[in-house]
Amino acid sequence: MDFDDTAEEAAFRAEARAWLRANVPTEYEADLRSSPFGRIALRNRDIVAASKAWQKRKAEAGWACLHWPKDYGGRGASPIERVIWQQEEGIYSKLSSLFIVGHGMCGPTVMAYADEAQKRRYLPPLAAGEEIWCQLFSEPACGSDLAGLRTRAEPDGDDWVVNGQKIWTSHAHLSDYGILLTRTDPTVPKHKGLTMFFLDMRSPGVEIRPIRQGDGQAEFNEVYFTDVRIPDAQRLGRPGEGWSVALTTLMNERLSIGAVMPTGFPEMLAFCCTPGPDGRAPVDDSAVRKRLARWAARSSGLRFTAQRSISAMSRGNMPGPENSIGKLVAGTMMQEIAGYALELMGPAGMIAGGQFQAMMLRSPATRVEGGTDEILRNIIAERVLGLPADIRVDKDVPFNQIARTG
Amino acid sequence: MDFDDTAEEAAFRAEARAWLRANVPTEYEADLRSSPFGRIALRNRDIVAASKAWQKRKAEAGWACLHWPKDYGGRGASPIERVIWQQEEGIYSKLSSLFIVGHGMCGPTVMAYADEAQKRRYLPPLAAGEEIWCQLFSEPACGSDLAGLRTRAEPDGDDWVVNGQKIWTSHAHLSDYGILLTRTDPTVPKHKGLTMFFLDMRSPGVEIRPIRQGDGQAEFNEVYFTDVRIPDAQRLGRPGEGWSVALTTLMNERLSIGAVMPTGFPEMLAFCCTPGPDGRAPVDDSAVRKRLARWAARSSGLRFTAQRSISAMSRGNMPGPENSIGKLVAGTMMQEIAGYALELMGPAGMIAGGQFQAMMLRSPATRVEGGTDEILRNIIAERVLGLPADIRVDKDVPFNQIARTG
Amino acid sequence: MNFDFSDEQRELRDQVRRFLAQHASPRSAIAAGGHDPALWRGMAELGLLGIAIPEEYGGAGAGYLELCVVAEEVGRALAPVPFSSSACLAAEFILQAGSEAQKRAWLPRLADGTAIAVFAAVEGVGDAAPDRIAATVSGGRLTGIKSPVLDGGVADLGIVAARGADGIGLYLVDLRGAGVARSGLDSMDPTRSLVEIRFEGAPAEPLGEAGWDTVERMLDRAAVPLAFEQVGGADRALEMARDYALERVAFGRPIGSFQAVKHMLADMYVSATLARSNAYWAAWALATDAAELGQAAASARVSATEAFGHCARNNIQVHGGMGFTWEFDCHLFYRRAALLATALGGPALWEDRLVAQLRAA
Amino acid sequence: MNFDFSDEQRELRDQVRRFLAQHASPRSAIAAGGHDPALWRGMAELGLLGIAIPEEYGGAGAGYLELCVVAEEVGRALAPVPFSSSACLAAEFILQAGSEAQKRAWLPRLADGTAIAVFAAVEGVGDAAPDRIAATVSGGRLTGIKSPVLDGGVADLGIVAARGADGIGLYLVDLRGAGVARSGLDSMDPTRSLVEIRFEGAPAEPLGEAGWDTVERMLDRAAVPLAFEQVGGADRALEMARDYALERVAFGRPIGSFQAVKHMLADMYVSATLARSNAYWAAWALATDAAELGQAAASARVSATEAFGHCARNNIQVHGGMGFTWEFDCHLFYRRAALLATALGGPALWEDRLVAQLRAA
Repeated sequence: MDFDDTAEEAAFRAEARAWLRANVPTEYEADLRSSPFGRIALRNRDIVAASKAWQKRKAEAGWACLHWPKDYGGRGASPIERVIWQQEEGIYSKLSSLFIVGHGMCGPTVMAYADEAQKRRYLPPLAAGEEIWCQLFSEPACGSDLAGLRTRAEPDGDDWVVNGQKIWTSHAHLSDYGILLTRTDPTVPKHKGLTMFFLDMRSPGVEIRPIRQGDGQAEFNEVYFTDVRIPDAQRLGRPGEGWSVALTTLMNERLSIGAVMPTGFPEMLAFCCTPGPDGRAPVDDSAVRKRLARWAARSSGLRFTAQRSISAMSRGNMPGPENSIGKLVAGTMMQEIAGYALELMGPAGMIAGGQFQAMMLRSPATRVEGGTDEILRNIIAERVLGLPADIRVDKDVPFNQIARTG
Repeated sequence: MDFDDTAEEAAFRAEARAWLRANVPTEYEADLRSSPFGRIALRNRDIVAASKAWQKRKAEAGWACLHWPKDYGGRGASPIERVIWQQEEGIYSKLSSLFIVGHGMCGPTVMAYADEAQKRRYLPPLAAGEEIWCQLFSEPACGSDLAGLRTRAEPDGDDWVVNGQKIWTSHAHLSDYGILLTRTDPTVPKHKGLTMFFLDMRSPGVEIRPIRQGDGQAEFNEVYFTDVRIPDAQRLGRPGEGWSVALTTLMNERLSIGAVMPTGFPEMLAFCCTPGPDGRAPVDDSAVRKRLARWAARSSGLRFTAQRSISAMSRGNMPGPENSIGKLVAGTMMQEIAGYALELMGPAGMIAGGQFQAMMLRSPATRVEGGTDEILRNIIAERVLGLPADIRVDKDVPFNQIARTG
Repeated sequence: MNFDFSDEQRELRDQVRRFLAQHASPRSAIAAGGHDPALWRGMAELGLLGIAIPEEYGGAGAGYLELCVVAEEVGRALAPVPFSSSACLAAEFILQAGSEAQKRAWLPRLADGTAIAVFAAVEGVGDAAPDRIAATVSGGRLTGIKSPVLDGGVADLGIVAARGADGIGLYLVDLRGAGVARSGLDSMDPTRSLVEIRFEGAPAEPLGEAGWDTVERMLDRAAVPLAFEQVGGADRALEMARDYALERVAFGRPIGSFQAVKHMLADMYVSATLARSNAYWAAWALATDAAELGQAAASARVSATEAFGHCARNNIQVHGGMGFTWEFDCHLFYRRAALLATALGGPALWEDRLVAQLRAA
Repeated sequence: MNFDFSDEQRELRDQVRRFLAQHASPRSAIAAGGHDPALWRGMAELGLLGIAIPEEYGGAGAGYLELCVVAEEVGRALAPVPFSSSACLAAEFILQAGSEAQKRAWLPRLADGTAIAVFAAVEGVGDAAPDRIAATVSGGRLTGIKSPVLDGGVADLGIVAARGADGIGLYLVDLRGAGVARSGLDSMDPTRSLVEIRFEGAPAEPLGEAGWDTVERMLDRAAVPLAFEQVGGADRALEMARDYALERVAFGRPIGSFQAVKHMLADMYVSATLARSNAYWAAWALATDAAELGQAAASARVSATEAFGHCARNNIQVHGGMGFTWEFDCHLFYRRAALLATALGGPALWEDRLVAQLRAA
């Protein structure tokens, strides 16, 4: 058990560090550090332009999408090298949020299912941040129950014609391409009638509308499809195989390990240790200490659980569903922390705009996006502990005969 | 909204108080007050004998089973009069724990299903504490899923012959009679093949063994039936109707309102307010105050929820499943309180025998007996909030084709 | 012995519920700065604003139980009006502590809705406490900064805690008068306004005798209807979640058939019920001036804050992604829960008050 | 970078697990007063009792990581032996603070199991603290009462905290010698003995330099393997619950198919996993004498206490009525969890230590 690098790891780290020292856009450092939870803003430059520029610079030097093959714009690095890179990139990784979905989910899906020419066409610009991708899976009527989606794709000559609506699509309005899960056969059970495509987000009939959130932000979009034509050549996997293609996509989500979800704990610790005008700090109160200690232990528990995952990966194990722990714990913890911070402020907690107020309003989304707390507990129970799946009443029923909302 | 008695209520209270003042066995008062949670012991007299004597005295004066008809040993009193009686009887009601099951569940079932001669034979001695009754429902393989019971009763001439095993039977070893739920037809779905009887607990073939609990006590028994013969005349309800008879029994359980489950809060408050040798009391610590306040609010919440139930009853409403709240909250709360008290004691908490140590060891049973926390949440969700029942895979399946443990 | 509201009080509740269902629109009040003057006038016309104010001062003279009934409905409807500030707190302060002249001057106007009054004690971070009050009154002039002041953006009269010759006391200040400057703050609950008020020699007239004890006794009284407002909000959040759980289908069945959702809702019901029972106790204590009012008020407040927070949070969770959109009302209840949790002092203050009462009892 | 036990350490774990599965029988130790001498001898023969004691003092000289591996298995098997007292705490105290003569006198005997040593600091209710220690040493003689002393019923040597000429210090006392009287206490966990020890002029020899700081540093070191013992118990309780949930059928299906049970188990897995990760951190800090040892040890202790309590409690709940019978082992884990929660000081002590470290960091 040790945190030291092997000789190879140390060499890799030195190389990364040297390149970073010479190349990171230090002009954004202060803004990146002070960005409140979930919102990155730069004073002097558009965040999209800055993100693209940084990604491009990394790609040109071979530091983009480290674990992808070199032929597709990556570096062919090991998982542990990827973690080292993340550690060294540090605060500047905040500039990559625009690419997380594309690099983490769309790219691997394209890599697994597209033909060679397509891979050479689409992956390098994706790696280099020249083109942005989004993922079009969720729908208003199906959140946790993804396979219940209704967006139809019907064959028409060499094309498919798509009609329907997607929701919760991050960065749809900035995206050049998207991967799209559709229903191509409603007469078979729901998991069997799905097909995956990728499409040009500027195709006629695609309409994007931002979703205004309860916290006033708009991080996600609704995307409407009206007679949108997609060439059959942009199908990923066979017709009816869409569910297993989607599972590939979602499985890759879990590969983004090593990164610990924000919990609000460092902010809370700092807040509690800061004395007020009367010289007393919240931490002087034993009720506050009790809660801080519990959160501290959960926080370090998450950090070292991630470390254990990295070690498991470096031994060749796939990161498992046990990583669902991270979001499950972090989401609830941030909501608790924010609520308690507001309590400690007394009536001043009613004033919006502070970091804890922002966390308070944003944290409910964390507990839902990318899998609700309840779905995550199911995943842990079923895939880690081996408990039976929930009873499924819709499993062998043709999709068009399943009960639906409303 | 007021806590004052109406004129009639005040008169009834005065009468009860006067009788009690003249008749309560004050010689036990100190012992009853100091009895630790769940264990009543008298220094100078056998608790069973003392309980029977007190019950007998009450019955002779018309103060037993207040809401039963006079013909069967009761008083024909209103629900609110019953509550007033409980309030006035106070600490001495601890002497009634031996009769709770008999008066609260067996008696009402006999009253609803036995013939007139049986009611006149069995109910008055039950009311007077001369005969003790128990309830034989649960089995090792069926706890929450009561209708999954397997004890067989097969007709043989004018008798039924019973084989099987019951468990969690309070006071079986002290009981004269019991009500017994059996399976008489395993070829029909499980709720449809049950039949209820009452039997003499001294019948040949009945064997009673105490269950040693995790806390070292033995409040419950296992009861084994080997070719026990029960006359058909002691059947309660028609063959196959046992489930609805049992529901009558269980419904009556809820009538024992007004009584608030013990939570350990008064003991905890006293403990926290008692200064140690250094003059400091736990309550001087703000972390302790925070928890005390939350428990205090839950505790008064339970008390006044019970008051609201009483008011609803006095308006003629049946007490509903919302009373499940009491046990759900009290059980968890006692476990929390006991655990925290032990924490506050530090290593001295490791020494068994204290009141909180006893609570710590007993409270897990509270969260299970008479309905687990999970079953209670289901009851609240389904019967109060109107949410759908769990999906039942065994509903229309013949009992002998249902999956079973092991 | 009857621990429930009377038939007349239940009728009042139904009437207020119907009225608010028809007229209260939290969303339209957001743009208007957190107040709906038309709704306020409507409530005044129904006699709701002065429901606990004696008839001699222009009120309906109904009583505190009725006040609690209305407060619960205000919470349930998320009504964008300064009911808790003006009709519950300020009216009660003036009624309890005011001189005859002050009562005659202000209570009729609070009752008919032509004046709105608010309580201004806090100065920055932390609950109000004597050693945290820097505002001073000298020669009848108030100087200092109060922030945040709930509903302060729409108020005419301030009841301001400040340090005078005899120590901390309460003062009546005309907020439309000289020496008063308000600046708006961004409110966690945009259906209720929040401001900073800067007093620079504003004319101030003492309300009652000085002493923080008096203030605390007043706060106990104001906490009771506030707890009802929270209970109303908790109940409505629970209802919304229940309805959605019955309607929304996933995996071929209503999500309310999954135990995870069922049990979440059962727990919400439990905390809402305990809060309601404590609130009833406090209402009884307030109406009868019972010795246990302090304990009952603190219990109600602790319990209601816990319940509203819990129900508002889980209401969003049951709604999933939809619960997080601006279009669904879930976030408005969540925001209101956060606002009311610290209005009149945060949980720690009420927890400590409750334990102090238990020790004294 | 490898944040896991090595292959050799995992092999050791498997070996110890097999050995304990075969030989540890908590139930049979209950009648014997909370200790199994045969098991203790077997562990000594395998070199487990002196696994972290250097070879020069008769130990295996393996290291702290190995000590933690063994401690986890002791917890998982609910082994009825004073491993945490003697092999983890006392051996480490003597190794860190003892004179060469003391090390030579005692470490070989602790390693081969012929002597058992325990820590005696507490005197009645409350965690050990300098102002709560009344026992005194004067002229090499100890007088005072220590209660409760964990594993004290089977111990030969006491490491006793007492007030001497230079303040609070630790003293070695032969518990089989003169001036020592023990009386048994009823233990929450009857597989571990608990006694009161009365010292009346018992010969006492100083161990290391006086000062409470030293004691605290020692406790940090002893807390790490103790956390592993808790993690082992938590993991086993989770496993038992999982297995029962798969096996027990109700309503025609395994109870583990109900979300209420699934999610309870998922939450147990979460807390057990967080505790394990913290324990690994602390083991690394102990093995490398890292500056963050204090923080890591407190984190491990806080996390492990929470996890073991949580898992032991819910294990009973999953087992329903069966979980509450004497025959099922559930209550033994629940009792052990309660015992270990306050051994070495209760949660509040470790929470405060953790926060103190965070503030200093």
